[in-house]
Amino acid sequence: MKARVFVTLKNGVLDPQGKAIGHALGNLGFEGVGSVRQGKLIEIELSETDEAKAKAALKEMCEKLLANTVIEKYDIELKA
Amino acid sequence: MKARVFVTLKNGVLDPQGKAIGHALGNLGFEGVGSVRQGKLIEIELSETDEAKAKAALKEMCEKLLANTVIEKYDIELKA
Amino acid sequence: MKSAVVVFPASNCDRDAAVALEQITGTKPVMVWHADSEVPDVDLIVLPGGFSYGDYLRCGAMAGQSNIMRAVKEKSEQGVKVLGICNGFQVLTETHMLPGVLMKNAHLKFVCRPQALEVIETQSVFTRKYQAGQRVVFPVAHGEGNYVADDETLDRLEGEGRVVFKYAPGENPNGSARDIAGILNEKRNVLGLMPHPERVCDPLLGGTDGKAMFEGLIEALG
Amino acid sequence: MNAPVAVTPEVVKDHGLNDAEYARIVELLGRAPTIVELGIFSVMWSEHCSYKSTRIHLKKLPTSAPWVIQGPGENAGIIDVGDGDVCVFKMESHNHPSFIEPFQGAATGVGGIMRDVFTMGARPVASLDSLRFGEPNHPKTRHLVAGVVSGIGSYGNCMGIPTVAGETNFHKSYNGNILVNAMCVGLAKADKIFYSAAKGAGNPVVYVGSKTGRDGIHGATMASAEFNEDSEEKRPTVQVGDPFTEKLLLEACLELMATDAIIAIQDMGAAGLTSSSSEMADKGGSGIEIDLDKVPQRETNLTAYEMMLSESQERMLAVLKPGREAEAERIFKKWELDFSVIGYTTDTHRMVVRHKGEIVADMPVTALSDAAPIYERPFVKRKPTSGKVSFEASRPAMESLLRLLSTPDLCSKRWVWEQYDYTVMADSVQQPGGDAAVVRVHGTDKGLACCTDVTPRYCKANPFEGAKQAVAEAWRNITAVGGLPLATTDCLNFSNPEKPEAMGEIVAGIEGLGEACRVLEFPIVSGNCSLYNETQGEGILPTPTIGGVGLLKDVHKMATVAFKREGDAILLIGD
Ligand SMILES: Nc1ncnc2c1ncn2[C@@H]1O[C@H](COP(=O)(O)OP(=O)(O)O)[C@@H](O)[C@H]1O
Repeated sequence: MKARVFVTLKNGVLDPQGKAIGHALGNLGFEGVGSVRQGKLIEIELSETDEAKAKAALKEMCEKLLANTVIEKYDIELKA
Repeated sequence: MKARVFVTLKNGVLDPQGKAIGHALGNLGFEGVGSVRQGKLIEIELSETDEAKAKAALKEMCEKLLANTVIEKYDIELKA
Repeated sequence: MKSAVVVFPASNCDRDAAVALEQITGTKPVMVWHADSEVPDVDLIVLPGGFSYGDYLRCGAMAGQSNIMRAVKEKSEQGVKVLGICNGFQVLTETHMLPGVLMKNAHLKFVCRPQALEVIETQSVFTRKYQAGQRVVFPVAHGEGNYVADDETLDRLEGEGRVVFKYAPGENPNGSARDIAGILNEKRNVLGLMPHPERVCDPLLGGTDGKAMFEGLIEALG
Repeated sequence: MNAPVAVTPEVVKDHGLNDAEYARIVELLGRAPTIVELGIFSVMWSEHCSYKSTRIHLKKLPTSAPWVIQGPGENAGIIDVGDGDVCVFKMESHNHPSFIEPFQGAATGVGGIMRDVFTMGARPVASLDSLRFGEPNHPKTRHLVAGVVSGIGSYGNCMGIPTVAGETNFHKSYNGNILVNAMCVGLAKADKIFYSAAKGAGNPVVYVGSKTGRDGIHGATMASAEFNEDSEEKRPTVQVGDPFTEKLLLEACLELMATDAIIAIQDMGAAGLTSSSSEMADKGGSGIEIDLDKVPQRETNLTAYEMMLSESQERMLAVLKPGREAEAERIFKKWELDFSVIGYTTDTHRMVVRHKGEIVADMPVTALSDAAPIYERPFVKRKPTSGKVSFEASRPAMESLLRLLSTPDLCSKRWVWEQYDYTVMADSVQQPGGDAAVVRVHGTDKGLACCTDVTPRYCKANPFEGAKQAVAEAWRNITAVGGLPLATTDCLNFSNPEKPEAMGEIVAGIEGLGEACRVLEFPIVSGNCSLYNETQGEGILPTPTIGGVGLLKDVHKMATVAFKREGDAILLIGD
């Protein structure tokens, strides 16, 4: 099974990287660019075939390692 | 319109971060973890309302700034 | 005072810390390997600067999950003093031994320079030899030293006298909230700071402002 | 499975080999080469590996002195700095990769030069850089500067090796061709130096470090693209660095070196497995047989061609004493690195490569070294531009001074060095901003003074005098901090040697270096040439970068640029 984990900053946490990208896009002449936020995408291959079990394992991975839940939130997407 | 841009390393390009994450997950006792790859997720708000135009602009942003196509590839997802 | 320095695979200030400790205490610290699961019987554990496990994902995240950190946490609960410098500070926040997080510097660049600090709190074994309000210069060298915590946590840290060092006014190198450079845990036996006191214990290296920290520790711990 | 590719004239051409060179290959082998052999010849006979345009001129450089232990020809040069300590150093260019992917290009440049130094048994103690960018307002410059500086910083910082000095200049001739030269200085003990000569037969050849992938297989992109079935993504020609793995490799190698298990060791740099294995056998006067099935692989279905030419980073090849494999393996496993015995040395003077039970290459080792082509390229020495410059004497001095100080070339480079950790290791006793950096020899009062220097516009005006000036400046910078200048390394960045004018700059530049180094007793112990630095026919300014190293017996007597006290006299010396 393949999983995509999205780790992003919680709302309200300042994102200087996103801001810098937004700024650079403006400098390049792109118009109408509003807020830009940068997060992480982590693609994981799992040998687990049971969806519920895979989800539970991924959730634990996020809590333990992949996200720092003080400032980050995460989202899990599974593909068979 | 809201866009999500995924920037990931091309196949075959070494991903030291992904490798290290996979290793750490193994050390934490997670079993059955295969390849792990880390990429970037960039969320962009656009004032453009025309989907085709937004896509074209995003593509240009990727080519010019968001990805270095020598080693990275990108994927664009639009949400109205 | 007996001390130990934890060595992660990509620690790179382990030697700097060991040299400073030996110079000041007269005895070599024990070097403890990251894969070990026990810390010897010491009075002070130093988590040195560096990149622990390459600092991929987030600085200190993987080190935070290592065997040795479980042991360090246990020792700290028994009252053993723990000093986390730079990457060591990042590891301490990742293990929640200290509150808050260290994010990428606000200007997004690595910064290495002599950094003026203000000693805010002297009621700690780490800073008892300094004077409140004293200005000292320690080098900083980090890419992710931007201290972030919610207002409630920040108020509490300040209210309880747990903010030990602040960057001198107007000289914040990384965007840290309230200019915070170093903080204590609730029991005041764990200090994490971004600047490097161990790199200023030798006049040839640009100052000796860091010495008082180690001298204070010896005084307190014998 | 990939179908074997036939060696057609087009394929030969794509490998950058001309007709005469191909004919010579056929003659040396006594038959047509296999595709793997062709790939091997193409990289080993490339300008980068064979120095075919510069070799006859480089011979003119002074390379010895009583304190020189190892001159050019090894992974790095070595000089004696007293008390059983030796200093190991070299400079290398990573110009082209840094232009394509500035962060990774610069980072892997730093990683490569560090491996050159620690493969000889030295712990790197200082890193230096010499950077040339295009005009500050050129649309690409900002992006390139940001990427290169953070790439150098990130690799050095993660390795825990201070980046202590360098130079940063801007000129339009580098708009399409930036220069990223990285120098590494290390320290070892005189009785613990390691060389790359794989002497003796029947000794195990071991591969350590990272796994092999399809990184940086260039030079032959066309031909190798044909190997690839999913050609939807063009294969990356830029390598990605992993400083964390390199840090582990450094510690593991030094740990193994503390034993006496190693006969020879060399890093896998340009042309990876090919150059390391053939050069080790060549220097040892032996032969080598390797089995590619034993090579740790990151991807599936790597072809023999790809494995031989891969430039995956953070890898080393070592020859051990027989029976010491298990001991070595234990050390590399402790550091969580790959370890594999991939072959053994022989007495056949041939390099034999097997893959899936078949012999894919079998060639005389000397065909890749001694028999490589050497060219005496035609050159013309341009008449030096006149030394006269006109200036307005009427302009107020203060205004001129301010204008000068605010130019990108002359302004403070603090914005660069603040992004490097220059204090780690706690021995940087003279930090960036002075004439040369000084790094204390750990645990002693001795110090190494090091710097990088060259002023390309002087070299353009007069390549001979400009090169002399670069050496003299490095020499002065070392003496200015109180060091005794001992030896140099160089990075000869020039444009297209096939153009007689450019070749003239190369020849005159090398002669200038030679003369200055000879007169100053400042021999060149290592170095590298980077040619073909041109875009759309426009060459860069000739840029022979010099890295100098000197010794201070007592760092307490070091001099610095800062004025110390009010009322001190200011003296101007020289003419
Ligand atoms: N890319 C760089 N990396 C590290 N230090 C640098 C870099 N560029 C310049 N410096 C430092 O800035 C100072 C001034 O450099 P430069 O202008 O080249 O001086 P000089 O011409 O006097 O040799 C030196 O100490 C040098 O080491």
